[in-house]
Formats: sequence, structure tokens, C-alpha cells
Amino acid sequence: MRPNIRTEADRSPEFASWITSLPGAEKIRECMHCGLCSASCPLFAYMDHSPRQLMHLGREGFRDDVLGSFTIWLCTSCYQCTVECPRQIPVTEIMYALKRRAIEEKVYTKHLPIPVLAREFRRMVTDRGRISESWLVMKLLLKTGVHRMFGMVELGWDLVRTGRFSLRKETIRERGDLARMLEAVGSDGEAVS
Amino acid sequence: MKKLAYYPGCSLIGTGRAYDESLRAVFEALGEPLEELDDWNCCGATSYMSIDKGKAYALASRNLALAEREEADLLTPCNACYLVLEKTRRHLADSAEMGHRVRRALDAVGLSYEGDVRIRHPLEVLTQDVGEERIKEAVKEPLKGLKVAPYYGCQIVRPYATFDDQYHPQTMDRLLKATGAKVVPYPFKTRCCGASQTGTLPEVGLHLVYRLLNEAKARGADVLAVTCPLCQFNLDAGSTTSNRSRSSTSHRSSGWRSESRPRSSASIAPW
Amino acid sequence: MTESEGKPKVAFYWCASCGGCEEAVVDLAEGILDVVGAVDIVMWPVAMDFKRADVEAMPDGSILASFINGAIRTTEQEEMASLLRRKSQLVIAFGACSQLGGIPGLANLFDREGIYQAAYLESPSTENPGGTLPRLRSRENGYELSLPGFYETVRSLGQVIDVDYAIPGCAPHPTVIQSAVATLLSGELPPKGTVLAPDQALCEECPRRESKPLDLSISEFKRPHEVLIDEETCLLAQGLVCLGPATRAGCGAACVCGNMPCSGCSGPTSRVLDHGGKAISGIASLIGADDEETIDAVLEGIPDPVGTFYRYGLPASLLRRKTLS
Amino acid sequence: MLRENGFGSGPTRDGSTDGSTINGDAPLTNGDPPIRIGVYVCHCGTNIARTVDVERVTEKAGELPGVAVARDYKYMCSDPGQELIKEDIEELGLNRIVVASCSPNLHEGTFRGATAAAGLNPFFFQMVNIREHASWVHEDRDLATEKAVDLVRAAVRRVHHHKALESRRVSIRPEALVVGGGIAGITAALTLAEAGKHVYLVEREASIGGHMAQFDKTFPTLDCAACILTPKMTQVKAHPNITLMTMTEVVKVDGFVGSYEVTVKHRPRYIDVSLCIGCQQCIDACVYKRGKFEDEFDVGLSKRKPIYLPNAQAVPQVVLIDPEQCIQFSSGKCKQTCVEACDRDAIFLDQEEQVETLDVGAIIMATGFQTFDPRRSPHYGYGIYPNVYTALEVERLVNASGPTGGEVVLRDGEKPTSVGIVHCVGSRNQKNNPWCSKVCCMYSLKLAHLIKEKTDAEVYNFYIDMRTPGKGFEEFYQRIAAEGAHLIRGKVASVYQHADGDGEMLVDVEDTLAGMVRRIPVDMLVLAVGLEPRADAEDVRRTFNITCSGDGWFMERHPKLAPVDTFTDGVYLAGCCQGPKDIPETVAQAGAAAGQTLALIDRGYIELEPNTAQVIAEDCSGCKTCIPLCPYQAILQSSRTSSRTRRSTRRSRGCWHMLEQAENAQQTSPEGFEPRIVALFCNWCTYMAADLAGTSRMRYAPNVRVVRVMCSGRIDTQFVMHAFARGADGVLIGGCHPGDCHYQEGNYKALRRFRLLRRVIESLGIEKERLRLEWISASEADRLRRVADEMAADIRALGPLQLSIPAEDFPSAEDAGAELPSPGIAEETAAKEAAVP
Repeated sequence: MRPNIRTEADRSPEFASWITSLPGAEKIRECMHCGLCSASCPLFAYMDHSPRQLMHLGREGFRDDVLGSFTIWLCTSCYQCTVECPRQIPVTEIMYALKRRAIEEKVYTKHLPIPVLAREFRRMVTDRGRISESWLVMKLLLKTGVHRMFGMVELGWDLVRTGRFSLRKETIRERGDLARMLEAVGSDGEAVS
Repeated sequence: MKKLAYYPGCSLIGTGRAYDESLRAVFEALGEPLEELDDWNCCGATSYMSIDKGKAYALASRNLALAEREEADLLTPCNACYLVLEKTRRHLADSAEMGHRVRRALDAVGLSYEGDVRIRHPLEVLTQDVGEERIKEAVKEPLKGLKVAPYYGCQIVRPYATFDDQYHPQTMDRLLKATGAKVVPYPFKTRCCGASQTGTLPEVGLHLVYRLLNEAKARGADVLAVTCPLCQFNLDAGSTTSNRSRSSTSHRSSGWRSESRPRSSASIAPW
Repeated sequence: MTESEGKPKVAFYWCASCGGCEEAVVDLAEGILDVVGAVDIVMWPVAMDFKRADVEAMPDGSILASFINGAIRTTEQEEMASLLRRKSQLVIAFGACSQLGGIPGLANLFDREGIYQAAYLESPSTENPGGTLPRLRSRENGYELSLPGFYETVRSLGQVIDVDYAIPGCAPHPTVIQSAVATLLSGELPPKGTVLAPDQALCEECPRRESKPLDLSISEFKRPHEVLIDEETCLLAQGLVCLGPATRAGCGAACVCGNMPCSGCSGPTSRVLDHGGKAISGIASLIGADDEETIDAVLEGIPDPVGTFYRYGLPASLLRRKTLS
Repeated sequence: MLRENGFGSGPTRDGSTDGSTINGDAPLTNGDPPIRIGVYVCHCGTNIARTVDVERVTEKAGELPGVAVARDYKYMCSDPGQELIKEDIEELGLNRIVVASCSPNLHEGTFRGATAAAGLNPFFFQMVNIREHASWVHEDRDLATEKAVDLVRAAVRRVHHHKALESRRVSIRPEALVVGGGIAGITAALTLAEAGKHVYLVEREASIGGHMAQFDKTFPTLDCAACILTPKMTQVKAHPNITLMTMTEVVKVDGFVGSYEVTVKHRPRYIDVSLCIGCQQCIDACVYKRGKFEDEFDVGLSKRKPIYLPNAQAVPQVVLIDPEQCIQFSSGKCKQTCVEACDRDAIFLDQEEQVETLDVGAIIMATGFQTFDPRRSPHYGYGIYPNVYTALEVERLVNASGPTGGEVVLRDGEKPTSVGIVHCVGSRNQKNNPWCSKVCCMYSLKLAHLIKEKTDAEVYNFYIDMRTPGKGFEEFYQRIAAEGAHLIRGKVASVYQHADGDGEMLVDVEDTLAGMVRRIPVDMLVLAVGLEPRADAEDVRRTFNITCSGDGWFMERHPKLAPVDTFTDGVYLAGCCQGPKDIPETVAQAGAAAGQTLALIDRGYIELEPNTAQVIAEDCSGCKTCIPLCPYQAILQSSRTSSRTRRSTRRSRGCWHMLEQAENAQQTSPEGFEPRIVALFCNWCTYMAADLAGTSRMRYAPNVRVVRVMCSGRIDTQFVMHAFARGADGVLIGGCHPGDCHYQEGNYKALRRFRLLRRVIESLGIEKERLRLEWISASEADRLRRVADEMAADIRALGPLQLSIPAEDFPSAEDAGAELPSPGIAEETAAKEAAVP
């Protein structure tokens, strides 16, 4: 457990200016800490830092606290906080940006299934243009612990039985086009150099 | 009505197969059979956006370009696809920089997108373009006596309120009433179902599902009606799993606190 | 005022103009005899055989007054204007072209190349299979021929040489000429820079003035060929663009008397900096619409605003010409 | 003045446009003494000097023609600063004064005074705004200095043409109009009436008293609102100097300070106010046996009949009939039992709307506020869950004269056991109202106290920041905290009512101090709705020709130094129509507005700005173009000469001759093209917006040189052309939004000219980006910033405006010839000719 004290050396001014330079995120500076984002978040109960705290930590530049937080991986993009925020801080979009940066900088728990899902998802879409849900789920389970599969046997059987578990590998026709497009769009340049 | 290109999305050809089949049947019955967008690709969902913004927008925009080539609007039944496509449409219009990058990428494969495609959801099309009157006429077996809790999910009302009220959406209520069903008041209409967390962190996701189901039951609903394949999967699969694992769902909040008063302790939070 | 041979010497010269100003002098009819009798004409290319060398030979300042009409378009015109300036005590810009740039000044909407193209190559009546264009020097039968240089921009006389007075009009109205000449001969010269015509707007002498309504509001502009023009009422009140309120009087509202709106040939009064600009301010303000779309719809009735408001004065206006790319 | 000055548009030998003496530096009037200008550049401490090189500006000013002395000084507005001007006028014989300092809206009067004190006509003074328009809005010292130099140069050129003007006096009518009968209007009216002035107090509703009459106790002293307000209401009714007009609205305001003609419309009450004694027998007799319609005064918490008394303490104590609800009006078939019951025959069902004109010298606006409608924030469940109330509703509940007799009970009559009070509803929220409504924290604490006192319920105050600045306020907060109210720092996210619950609601809120979300059961939720401008504030301000700030409140002339004045002389503000206020502040402001009104009336006259238009008869041709253009019908055709026009001095408003300043942009910087943009801004809106940008320390492109005009309608198209001809790369015209013109319709004239002018300049190859017309109100500083930045960027991309100046085009006839036919064509022609045998 990290001690509950921070010195100025723990702050990364670069991180603070990066986060407030995200589109709309300059409004973090106007946050009045009303806590609407936290209280409206359906996943709040499982978070280590509330969205409000996370925004504040980001604004102050506590990079390690923010990127290491479990909170960003819990966000399901339900946009409740974004809609409620009286200061119009785009909390959900900031969460996305934090996920991207955490993945880029590889700062997250290794077996956390969420980034694994994101990576596998991307791989499948990039290769084939579509997602085959059954394959995606199986890959996810393989990578994050086979033991998890046992709890799912019954559910899996239900799906197979109702014809909702297909082993077909979905794909688009113009896979080459898609690959060229993803190549041509270039990189984000959102994260700092 | 401008021509609609049907964009089922990956879930509707997977776990959401039933949704796909019934949607096609409904539009067939209304005399407006669905035509699928040729060679559509995955919208990218939330996962792709978590990795690379530019590629995520490029991915989604290919579908917009394909629809524009067919001079059609996109009809998508999946809430996630709906939001991703709508967000892409808006972002390409608002952000010169992203618009430029994405158009360059489309150009590389001979596609273009001028911004003439609307993103439409079956709820909108059925209530606005088709209209409740025509639906009432087309109903063969009214759902009389069936009590339904309408569940809209998050992403068709947030962050953008496009065709329905953000806090108290009504389109599904109207549609259900047109089919003869009784709509029960359901305050969690737009509360999150946990999305992919049911797969990645089942104990977290299932808890959200439990709340939704429990509330529907408390309101006297026989069934929940959903508009999104992922919501459906979660609520459907969760209706058995969450009950079963309820006893083992020990994730009582570290942050949640409830005021406890003798009078209302029974009716407080379900966890 | 020095007089060498008893009678004062006078010169007339003609630059870029149509010749109408020369006609105007002749139109003085018997009045011209008084003028001719009172002066000794030393230069008048239209009527008399004096050469440039004759003028060059005269001592500087020996001519009492030179009346120069026409705008300055070529190097030759500038040279002649400068020569006459040197030899004359007074230079009078005669007519709209000289005073303001005149109709030839509308060429400032084009550049030299465009004018050449139109005049020597593209106009329907041109036959020029070799595509020959004017050149400064060329050889013909062993002789070297030269042409004056053609400027990119037309200028008023005052933009080229120092001018003492102007007589306005296209062409100047006989009464204006007569009173101007009378003023000059009277010996009591007005301040330099004076335009020798009444310094009030045309409405002052307009026979229709009283018919102008006090609540004028224009909802449609019409062009003279599009309507039957009432002969009594104010032309602006009939929706015709009449520049009378912004134009100098003196002509006796000749055009209005001929049932045509004033097109502004006498230029502005002394208080106005830009003739077209003043007319635009006055006339646009009267448009009976408050929103952009309706205003624009009304303005469709003035299809050529520059040609309408700067018909005689583009070179002398504040903006002078179309910008050159 | 020289009548003849070159050839109209000023062509001269050297080919420059500077041919006419209008632009020259020679004295304009023969025989007048030579012009001696004193230029004074103010440091304003470091406010100007920090960004503008004041010494350099002074040095440059000293080099300008006509300038006899140029000085810089730390604070020009100070006594020694003003003394400097006076001494120089006396010792150096100055006859023109230019001060470069702050906005003329602040100190023009000061320096005119100093000029006059030294015996010089005050209108020989000109002010240059290098603080709000330069040092406060720019960062680059060189560019800001350059701009200041340009602005000073423009003013110096301008004062050459100034003439001595005499102010004219206009007498002031002693009557005043007060619009709105809340505590603000009541206070203002009584103050004026006590001073012996006649007051018309106009109130839209059937009774005066306003919001305050609905309250129970007032914070922080908890004294009874009715006890302190009702005596004042009756005093109004009884005062011989007050004409009270209820159910009356102002529909039109004509005239100007000192003599406004106000048209008011009286809505029919169907009762003769002079006959009715408020016995209420008619109400008892009404065919409706009990109340059926929502009572407005009780915010819908009680029912009333179609014939009713507005409230128990209503002034006037007279009933009224609602024609929307009365059967007689809808069907014509009522038994009219009320008419029968009235023994004073005061009921007249055929009463009609009446219109009346009032002549007054000054007007006080006291139109108040409305509360935020919480249906706009649906997650609080207002209108969905029955026991969610607005604070105003609870004010009625706790009020002894309210619908429950002062009992705080739920809809089902039960006492609440747990009450939540949500602060900041509709306030401090970008989606609704961004401002703090100022009174909600205090009234929420008050309600917490009253509810606790009356019900002994648990009370939870959900606040974001507890704002208690005020006399005794913080102490009150401490008292409520000590009483045991739960003070939870966090905004309520959602309200949820269980399907099987007993009306109890669950409130989710982050307790931000504890860092956890709490779920709190309440059976009553009170929404502390904020204050906002009335829905029709926009219409009202138009009627009175005053301005609203961007948030919709009526705008004061100066936020600090003129908080009760408006930009319209003789119209003053009192109370919440200008912004959220509590009662003492409202009363203080109403007193101040009354004081200003008294000062105006008791002086008996005002001095009008003397810079009004005049007709020079000998120059006038009688073209009558000006007559339809004057919205005040001030230009009259003289009956004697019939051809001439003459002006009515009484009515015409000031127009200034601005041509000189429009040409200040003649220099282009040598390297790195920085466009010069001449901005012609209306004094009443865009110029004010530029001042606001300054006081807000916004940063915008330093390319803009502002010239103040009294109205965009004053802008002759020649000004624009002149600016272009003198080297401006762009011209920006700023005027009031359509419908907002200070002179009624000047901006429409500007628009008409602009549309035609734009066609002309485009035909002449000048890109349309170089000429813009923008409607920017006094509050839209941000818009001004955006437009200035945009325009600077657009023109920077276009490059300098290249108007051909013939003098440069034609270095010599030889060179001109050499440019002739392009070599390609010439050679080709020569070759062809050579080929001919």
C-alpha cells in the first residue's frame, strides 16, 4: 500500500498539462468538487478513487496515482457523469484518454481482463473487420485465467442451446482496404512524446 | 423517408441473433424490409476507443462512407454501435483535424464522406417515421396483459439526446403500448447494465444486472424490454447467473454508505 | 497676369476622352465668339494646326490658361499635360474625364493585359489574324515606328499634374462653361482647387424636388428601361437610382428634365470625399428592409454597383481601381 | 471653412488621396489662432505602463503636427494630473487637449472638467483609450505600444477639427415611474414620495409585495417578513404622492431623460378598485362552492375560486376575477351571484383593457426575478415525486398564513421525519445558470432551522460551497450547524423512490469531505432553486431601451461606480432585476436608485451632449434624404424657405464626425506582415464590449484600432473607403444587435449600407474578409475577442491590401513604357511579321 502522503516530487507537471490539454478537459480546472460524477456513477462502489478525485489527481499531475487507478478500467462509458457535470467536464472521454495512455505506457495490472479485452478486440477487428463474439470471449478467458471458464460452463451451454454461440469467424470482404485505412489515418500523437 | 442501410453490428450476428431476426421480421411485416449495408465493419465499440482514437474513428467512419455511397442513412439497433457512429459523425463535423485525418484515410481506399449520413435507431424510426398507428394496425397478436419494464440502456440517450428525452425517454414506452403491452413505471430506464464488465469483472457487472432485474420485479414487470444486444445479453444471462451468484457477491462497497433508520432499513439498498 | 501680345493666350487639349468636351465648346454657339474674340488660342488640335514644337518653343508660363479635357491613359497624354502645365499660369480640368477620370476610368476595373485582349484580340469586330498587339517600337519598311506607352491605370488630370480649377460635367453644360469662363476672365480668381460650378447638390435645381416624399423608403430598384417613368415625380421615389442628392448642381438637372435619372457626371460637391461612397450611404439607407436577405433582394435591382455609383469617377475615387493581383 | 478644397474626391498632383484640406494639418478656419495641442499619456500606475511603452508613445506624440507639448504622467486622473493640464493650457496657450489613458466611459467627464476649469471649451478635449483597448488586452509590448501610438495619432488628427460646443440644458419633469411593486419598487417609491415627488408605481400582478410577501421569516434575524413588509405596502397605498397601478404593464416608452412618455396598459380586474372594500362577500357567493384553481400566491399548494383576493395582506385589498376561469366569461351563462352579493356594486364584468400615457422625468426598474424551474433538472424528480418541493413552496408551508397554517407536512398530511435540502438547484451549472444565486445558502439554512423547529425531522443540507458573507450570516450558519442539521458537502446526483416504499426517497450524493457516496432516505426533498432573470426580461429591456448582460440580468452602467444607473439616461435599476440580491441589499439599491432620481429631478435640468447634427442652410440643396432617416423626426422642413431643412434641437441626438480617426492606419510594418484593422464601434454596445474585454483582461489580436462612433448608423461608407485608401488592411464595424439600437434603427441603416458597400468593394477586388459587420452587444466581450482574432487571422492569410497608388505605379513615363507588351507576345508578333514576305 502506498503511504497516504505525496510530495511535490510525486507530481508530474507534464501529466497535468497533458490531461488538461485533452479536448474539453481544460474544464477540469473549473471543477468545484460537487461530487455529481461520483454519486451518479454506477460503478463507483468498486472504485479506488472516485471520478471526482481522479479528475483532481490528474489536474494536479499525480500521474502514477491516476494511471495506476482501478477506476479508469471500471468505466463502462455510460456517460452519466458527462451528462450531469455542472462544469461540463467530459469525464467519460477523459477516461478513454487515460485508458489509452495507460495501455501505451503499459501501466496496469497484468491480468486485468479489461485491457486484455481491448487488445484482443483490436487485434480481431484489425485482422478481420468484425468481431466474432464467441472467439473473443474464449481468447479473453484463455489470457486471463482458464479457471474463470468453469464458472461459465452453464451459461455457455445455454448460449449454444439457443443458437447464440457461433463458431463462425466473421469477416469483411475488403480486408485490405480496412488495413490500408488504419495505416493511412496515422497515429494519434495525443500522448506526449 | 431517406433510404436506410441496416447496420446490424457484430453482436447481432453473434449473441444478439434473436434481436436481428425479430427486427428483420418486424420491418418485413411493416412493408419496409431491411437492406443490409454492404460489407460493413465493426464500429470499434468502446474497446477500440480505449486504444487508439484516430483508428477508432477511421474504423467507424468507413461505415458512414459506405452508407453515403449508397445514399442511405444508417439504421443500427445496437446502442453501442449507435453511439460510436453518432459520435464519429459529430466529431468529423466538429474537429477539423480529425476530419482531415479520417478523410485522408478514406481517400486512400477510394472512399469519401461528406457528412450526409444520419445515424438512426429502430426506436426512432418505428415511432417517428413508421408511427404508432401503423404499428397498431400491423399487430396480429397484441401483447395484452403482459407487463413490461422498458429498459433503454445508456448510450442511446447519453451523452447526446438525439431522438428522445435524456432523463425520461418515451419512445419505447410508446412502442410497447402500441403492441398492447402494459408498461410499468421503471425508474432505471437508462441506468447502466454493466456493459462488458459482466465478462471482464463478472462480480461487478452482475451486481448492476441484479439491481436492474430486482427493480423490474419490484415494479411488477413480467419481462424487461431492451434495445441493445449487450444489455440483452447481460440481463438475460444475468437473470440466472446473478441470482445464483447473489450469495457470493460479496462486493459490498468500500465507498457506499447507507443511512440506516429502523423504519426504512428493509427498503434500502438491495446489497 | 502677364499678357505678351495684348490678348491672353489660351490652349485647349484633348487626352483620353470621347470628344464630347470639344463639342461642348463648339456648342457655346455664338457665345464662343466672345471667348474667341477675347483670347489668343495657341493650341487646339481639334480645330487649329499648332504643333507640339510650337508650344515647346514658348516661354514657361506664357499661356494664361490651358483647358485640358480627357483622362490620362498614355505616356503621351502625360507628357502633353506636363508640357502645358509648364507653359501655363492656369490649368483647368475640363469635363468629367479630366476632373474625375470619367467613363474611360471604368477601364480601371481591368488590367492592361485584359484590355489588350478585349480590344485587339477578342472583341467580335476585331480582325487581327496575326494577333498583333501594340508595341512601343516596331519596324515598318525600314522605318522605326513608336507608340505611346499604355498605362495599367487611368488617372484624372489632377493625379498627374497640378490643376488649378475644374469645370465639371460630361460634357460640361454650356451655362457652366460660360459662367466658369466669365469667372476666370473677371480677374477675381477663386481659391485654387475650386470646381467652377454651384457647390450644392442637384436637387437644388431639380424641378421634381417638391415631389420627393418625406418618408421615402425604397423596396425595389428599377432601371430606366424597365419602367414607364412618370414625368413629374421624384425619380428616387419611383425606385430609380438617381444620384442627384450626391451630385453637384449646375447642369439645370438636364437629365431629369429629359426624364432620366442623374448618373452623376458632375461629380460631388466640395464636402464629399468620395462621390460613390456618399451616394451609396444615402441611397442604401433608404432601403425599406431590415434583414440581410430582403436587403440583398432589393440590391439585386442594382446589378452593376460600381458602374452605377462610379460611372464618371472611379480613378478619382478613394479606392481608384480594381486591385491588381 | 474652405468650401472648395480640391476636386471633390481629392485627386492631386502627387497622386495621393491626401488632396483635400480635410486631411491636412493646416488650421481649418481662416483667422483662427494656430492649433496648439497638449498630449498627456497616463501610466495608470503600472496598468498601462506595464504593457505600453508610455515614454515612446509620448515621444511619438510630440512629433505630430500641431502638438505643442506631450507629457507622460503616473496618474492623469489624479488632482496633480489634472493640474498639469490646467497649467499647460494657461502657460503654453494650448487650445486642444488629448489624454491617452482609460476608457472615456470612466474619465471623459473628469478631463473635460479639467479642460473647462482652465477656461478652454471642454469639447476641445479628446480621450484615447489605451488601457481597456490596449494595455489590458495585449501582451506583446511592441505591438501594444504601436497600437497606442496609432490611437494617439488618430486623436491628435481629430482634435484639429474640434469646434467649441455649448451644452444645452433640458428641464426634467418632477414625476417618476417605478416599475415593479416588490420590496425594491416599494422602497424606491416611498423614498421618492417622502421627498415630495409624485410617483407612478406600476405592478403587473394584482397586489404589490412581490416575492417578499410570500416569505415567512427572513434570514439571518428570523424576523417575520410580513411584519416588516405589510406596513410599507399599506403606506404605499395611502401615500398622497403615489399613484398605485396594479394589473398594469408598460407597453411603450417614448422620449428621453427628463421627459419620458410612458404608455401603460391596465388589464381589467372586473372590480372597481375605488369601490371594493375587500369584504370578500362576493367570494363566498361565487357559484364555485370551494376553490378549484391553483392559487398563484401559494405556488399551487392551495386552491382558490375564479373570484379571489390575491392574498390576505394584498394591497390594494381588492378582489379580482380571472376571466380564464370564470364561467361567465367562458359560457356567458353564470348566475352572477357575486354581482348580486356585492352591496357596493363594485363588480363590472364588462370592464375592458385601458391604455394611458404617463409623463415622467425618470424611471426606476424594479422588475425582480423568477425562480429556476426545477423541471429543467429532471434528476431531482420535481413534478414526478410528490414530496419534492421548491424552496418557495416550502416558504408557503412554513408560513403561518400559508396553505397549511404553518405546518410543515407532506402531501398526505404526515409530518416528514427526514428532509433533504439541495442547494444550488439551477445555479452554478453551465447547463442552466452559471452564476451563484447568492441567497440560496442562507435561505436553505433558514429553512433547515424552521423545518427542524416545526417537525423535529433529520435535516440534511446538501451544499457545494457554503456561502455566508454578510452581517450575521456566518454566525447564523454556525447556529444551524450547532442545532444539528447535517451539512453534507456534495451535490445530489439522483433521487429514487422505491416501488414498494412508503413515499420515502433515496438520495445519492457524494459526501466529498468523507470521500464516499452516501445513500440517504428522505421523505421530503426541498430544492433550493436559484434566481434568474424574468422570462420576459428581454422584451422589457427593449421597451425601456436598456441593456442586459450576457446572463440576461439588466446591465448597470458600471459594475462598481454606477451600479444603479443604466446606459440610458434617467433609467435606474433597483433590486434583483439587476442580479441576485438579498432583501437588505435590494432595499439599499432601491434607496440608491431613488437618490439618483432625486438628484436628477432636483437639479431640474440636465446638460445634453451638444454634439448633435446641424443643417448648414447655405449648403443644403433640400434633397430631403436625411428626413426619413432620422428616427426622432428631428429634422423639419422649414416652412419659410421650403427648400431648406432645419433641425429640432430638442430632439436630435449626438452624431460625431469621425472621419479623421478612420484613417489612422496608414503605416504597414516593414517585416512580418501584421494587418491593420480599423474598427468602427458603436458607443453603446461594441465599444462597451471592448471595454469589458479590457476589464476582463481578455487577450485578443492587437491589430484592431478602435474608433468610437455613437452608432453604427453614423458610419458613412466613405469612412470605410477612406480607411482602406489610407492603408487599412481591414475594417470591422461593430453595432448593436437588430432591435437593440440606442437610436432605434441606426444599425439597420448600417446593415443596408454594408450590404451595398460589400458588393462594391468585392467588384473592386477587395476580399470580403476585409470588411466585416458584426453585432456585438456590450456584454459580448468574448465574441468581440473571437471576431478580432478571426479577422486578424483571415487578413494575415490574405496579406496586405494592395491598392494601387498611381504615384508608385508610375515612377516615370519611360519605365511605364518599358513594361509594355509582354516580351513573349512581342517577339511572337515580330517573328510573324518577319515571316511575311
